[in-house]
Amino acid sequence: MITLGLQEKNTLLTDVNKRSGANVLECYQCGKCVSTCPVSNFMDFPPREIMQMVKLGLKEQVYLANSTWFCLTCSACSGRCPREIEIPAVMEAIRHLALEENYTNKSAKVKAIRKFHDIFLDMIRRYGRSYELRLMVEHNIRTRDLFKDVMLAPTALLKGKIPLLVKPVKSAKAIRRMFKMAEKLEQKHK
Amino acid sequence: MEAAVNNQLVSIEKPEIVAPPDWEPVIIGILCNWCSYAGSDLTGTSRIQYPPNIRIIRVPCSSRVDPWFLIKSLQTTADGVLVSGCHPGDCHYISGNYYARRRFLVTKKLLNFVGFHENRVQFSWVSAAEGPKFAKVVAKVTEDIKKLGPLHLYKKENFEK
Amino acid sequence: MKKITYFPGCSAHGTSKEFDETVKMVMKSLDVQLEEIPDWNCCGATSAHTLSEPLSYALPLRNLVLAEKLDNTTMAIPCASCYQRMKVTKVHLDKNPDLSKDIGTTIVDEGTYQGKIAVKSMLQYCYEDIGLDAIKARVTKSLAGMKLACYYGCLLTRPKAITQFDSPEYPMSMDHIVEALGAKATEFDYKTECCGASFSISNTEVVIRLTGKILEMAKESGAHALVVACPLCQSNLDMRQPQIEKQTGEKYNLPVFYFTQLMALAFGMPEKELMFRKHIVPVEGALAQIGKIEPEPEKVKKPKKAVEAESEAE
Amino acid sequence: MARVGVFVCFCGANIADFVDVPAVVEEAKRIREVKFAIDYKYMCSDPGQQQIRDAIVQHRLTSIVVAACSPRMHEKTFRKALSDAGMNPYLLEVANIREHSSWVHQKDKKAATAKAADLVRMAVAKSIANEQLHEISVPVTKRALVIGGGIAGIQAALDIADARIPVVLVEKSPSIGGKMAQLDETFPTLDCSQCILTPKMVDVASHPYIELIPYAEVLELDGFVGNYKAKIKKKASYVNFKTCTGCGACWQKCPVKVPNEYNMGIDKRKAIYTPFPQAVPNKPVIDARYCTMLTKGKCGICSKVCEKGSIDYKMQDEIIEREIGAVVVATGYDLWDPKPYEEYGVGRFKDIITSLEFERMVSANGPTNGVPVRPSDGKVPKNVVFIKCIGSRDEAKGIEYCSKICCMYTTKHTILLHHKVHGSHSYVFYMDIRAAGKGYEEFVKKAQVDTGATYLRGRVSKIYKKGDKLMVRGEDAQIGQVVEVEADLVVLATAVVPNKDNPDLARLLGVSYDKYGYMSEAHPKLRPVETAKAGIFLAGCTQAPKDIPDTVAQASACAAKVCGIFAGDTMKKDPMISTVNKEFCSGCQNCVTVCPYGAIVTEEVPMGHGSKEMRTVAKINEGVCQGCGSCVAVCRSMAISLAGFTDPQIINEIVSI
Repeated sequence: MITLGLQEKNTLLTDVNKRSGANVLECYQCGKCVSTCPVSNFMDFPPREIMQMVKLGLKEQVYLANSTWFCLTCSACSGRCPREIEIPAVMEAIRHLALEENYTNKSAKVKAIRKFHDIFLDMIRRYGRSYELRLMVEHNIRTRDLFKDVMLAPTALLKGKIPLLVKPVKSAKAIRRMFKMAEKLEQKHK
Repeated sequence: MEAAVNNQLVSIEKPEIVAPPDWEPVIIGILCNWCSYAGSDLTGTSRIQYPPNIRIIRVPCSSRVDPWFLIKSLQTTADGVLVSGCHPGDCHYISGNYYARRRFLVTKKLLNFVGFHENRVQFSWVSAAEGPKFAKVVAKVTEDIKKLGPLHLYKKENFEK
Repeated sequence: MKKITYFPGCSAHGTSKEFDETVKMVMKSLDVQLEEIPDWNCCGATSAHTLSEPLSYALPLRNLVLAEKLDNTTMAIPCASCYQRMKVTKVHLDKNPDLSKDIGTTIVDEGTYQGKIAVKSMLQYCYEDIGLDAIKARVTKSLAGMKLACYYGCLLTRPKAITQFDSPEYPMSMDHIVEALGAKATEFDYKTECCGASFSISNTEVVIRLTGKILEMAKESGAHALVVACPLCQSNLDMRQPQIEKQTGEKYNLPVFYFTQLMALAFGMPEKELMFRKHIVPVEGALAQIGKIEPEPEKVKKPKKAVEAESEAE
Repeated sequence: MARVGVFVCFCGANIADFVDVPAVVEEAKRIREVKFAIDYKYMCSDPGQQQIRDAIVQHRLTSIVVAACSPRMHEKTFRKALSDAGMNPYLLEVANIREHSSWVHQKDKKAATAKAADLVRMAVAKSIANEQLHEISVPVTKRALVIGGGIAGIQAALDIADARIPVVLVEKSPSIGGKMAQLDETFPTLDCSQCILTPKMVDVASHPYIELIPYAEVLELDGFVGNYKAKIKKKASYVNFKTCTGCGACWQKCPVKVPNEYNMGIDKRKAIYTPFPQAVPNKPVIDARYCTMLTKGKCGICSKVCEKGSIDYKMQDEIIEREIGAVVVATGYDLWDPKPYEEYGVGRFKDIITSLEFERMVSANGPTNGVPVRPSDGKVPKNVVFIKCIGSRDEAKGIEYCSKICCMYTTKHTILLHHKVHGSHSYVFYMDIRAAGKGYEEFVKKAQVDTGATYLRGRVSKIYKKGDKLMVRGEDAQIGQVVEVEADLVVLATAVVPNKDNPDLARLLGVSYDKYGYMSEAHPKLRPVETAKAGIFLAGCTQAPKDIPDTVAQASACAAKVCGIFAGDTMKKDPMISTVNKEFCSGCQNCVTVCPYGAIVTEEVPMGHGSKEMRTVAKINEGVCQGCGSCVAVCRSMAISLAGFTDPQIINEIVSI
């Protein structure tokens, strides 16, 4: 059972609205987003329920839900939302807020997704461009799933789908500066 | 060109007159019965707060407003005047607010010419449904007039003595 | 000769080399010169905006600034993801100029953002700037006989406020292009359903489910092949197809072409240069359909009480 | 010397909490002309009014100031109190110290009190200049104009005519009946729409007090309540209704087939046609857009087969005028076009139809003889999906409001489907079931329990084709899962939108309308059928979406209002109008130009007493003048004054602050 307290203490709602630029209160629970979303059945809570939980201020549940990590930002939901709520922006705001407040979803799938993004950004930080072979190998190593997609690798390599080398960006300084700035801005939010 | 003409005349605005600290401007609001007066009533029923400086006079239509009223107000009791009518196209009397607008612009030019700051008299459209807007308009006018300082004091000093 | 700025994107050197190559071939034959942005960097893709909002604007901004230096009015981007990150950044910066102050500090060496270049996807550029007539005029080998399901994915037309191109629900631009090449576009209801894109590596299960459904619907529509305009869609639909077939037990056998490959083919360029060998799903079956024209079916007698859509004079 | 009485109201706590009422009274007593001032808890109550009445007599007061709520609220109440005490009611002034002071300056009691005292002083000053005024009576033309011949217009016309008041009923299309004539059965009683409507249509045609003008439009409305003049365009029907017997030979032989609007384009009608068999009047008209004789000058078959020689290809539009006293607007509604729902494939899939199309199909006199069929292949559907809120409650694609009737007609459709197609099943995607009305909730229960319709709570997100079925995908929020329904036919409950001609008509009538195009009532609760323009009333969906019972009730309410206006031979009118002082008038005629009502004319008067030389002066028609005061402000010689708002009154207010 959930006990609902004073709504004025619902900082989750104000935080999410402020960060996303959307107004979650506009949601009238029609569920069009849920049946639109290609990954709603992989989510702990589909978008409609996330909206209601934000309204109720269930901070911990919202921050720990895998929903925000599964959102593909395909914008199908917001394009169909009768109240024109930018649902992907809401999802992203929740994800960023959760990251800043150190809430981590510990499920393997979310971990894998996070790992992927970490590796990807890491690669950009180093080379300024992405490098698919390394991405796949490193992801497999870090998620301890060494043989995943191993069947695909030979064909892909043979067909020249995945290059063995990457040409890094020349002005690495600029890239490094961006990462620093991003970190600084994120610190500010905290 | 206009500025040059203004300079030749004695300006009515005297910035050197300093308002006493507790000075509050008096503003006369002339509102049409059907839109703006109803709108100001709605501000009341919605309990939207605004500065208490305005004194409202009801007229049937903004086209009833004679330029004389504006001049008389500034001459005797008011530091500023707000005239408000229905939105263009929504006049209860079909076209009254258009006449009002045109007449107002001419009057304003005249007052300007004489030396009144253009913010002393203001015009707005407030419909019967725009309670919040009325409060905003009044707040803005009050602030504008406060910035301009007292007209009344000036008059007392210069005419009564 | 027209000149436009070209941003190939990281995948152009890897998974979507055939896209990059055929874009270059097609543009050359359409008298458009592509000027590649010097020393471009990755747009940050999904990962940047997943983890860091400032970064997701900073990375594309550098490319935008570099692109503007080239002094062309338009930039065309083949990769749908790069296109969207770039366009989102552009729209966002144009709306909030303050933002470029914060983020702009990181790219002092490159210059400042002016906001004067138009950002378009390669599909949009072909459809809007080159136009169907010019494409039709270049066709030397009609693709008649081929039935194609045009798949747009999510990033090319959505969100409408950002892309300002075609319908977000049932776009037709690519359909019109392949019809200009002589092929027939099938009625394909899954043309804008997401393929799972960025989960390709991290969450394969999701991708297989979503992609499987798309393949099923494409097959259902009677298509011989799929046409795409996005490297991620292509690799998901093509590379994962054998895996999906194994799981569902269905045989789809749907090669996945880039629309520029088909343009090049219809423009009469040698098949060898179109890199069909890079495809995982063999293309021969689909290509063999060219020239096999079915006889027009006899006009089906309309049912007596059916609605007749006749233009009403209004 | 004026003797003013001031009455300050507490309005319970409404005023007293934020304004120091006794202080206002004290302040009022300091005014020289104020001979009596008092406060009271509720001035508008009977004891409050009694105090006013008593004071008038005891203190020989010459004018009264009530400081209370807005004059828009209780001015009439207090005026009545004055006249009860034998005083002219127009010697009253109201100081609005509630809406303009206590309610809007709740944080500063001192300032609010000072302002209230100022407002009282202004009112006292104005009241001193008040004059005795008397209501004006104006003659009334006892004839009503009803615009629109749907159920609202029919009901209003019959009710007014039954009170023996002549009615002119103008209908745009060739027959009256409106949307209700297209319905099969009506919720929640399932009585046949035709059976209850057609007798009323016939009554209209045969009523001695109703002049029915079909195939016509109102072009102009001049004048004012009780004395309007309407210009009506009778569109050329190319058929002489006087001689036509309605035998039908013409439309049977006509070779031109066009989509039939009555059946939502599902079947065809001819270029010469009567909209439907029960049409009133049952006379055909030629649709000039399609008739080849009119467009190309070839054919002429109808003329040849007409035994009465009623066909007249040379007929022209005719403009007629009627003098009327009141207007009822009953223009009805249109249905929203669902094209923006691209995710549903509207326009691509033939088997997605609108509710009214479904209604026509299940109708006994419909194009498919009462059996719904799939437009794609003519097969009878088994699984039918109904989707509600198409366009309604959808800011992104349609309109914000709830269309009010869709929940109920969809319920009705599930029941009708169950009756007409054996073994069929209905799925209803809904967001809420809004069944507030007599017998409505019971009706929904009947659909859910007796016919077993499956209700799924959620908005449909996508429809796609699989084989010859339509797959309808939506969330069932009850179980929190996404469901897909295999449908043979999908029926969209499209939103109700105002008649597209409403804004144009509203402008020519001088009535306001909202952002959607619905005409605006004078007060949403207390004056729901009146418009802000006296003598013009609204019935049915002209004002907002509503169902048949509400429409009929509103139409009858309009009739009562119209009869009220016509109750006497003359009408009482507010005396707040302009008058000309002929002595001062210079005859410049500026006032004539600005008067929006054409109420000012000129007359010739002698130059001086007994002089034979004449001069031109302005003259105001007091029946037409509405009291806006435009003429007063433009009068250079100050010859015109507006009663109730004279220059001395307003100047007194200004200088007294």
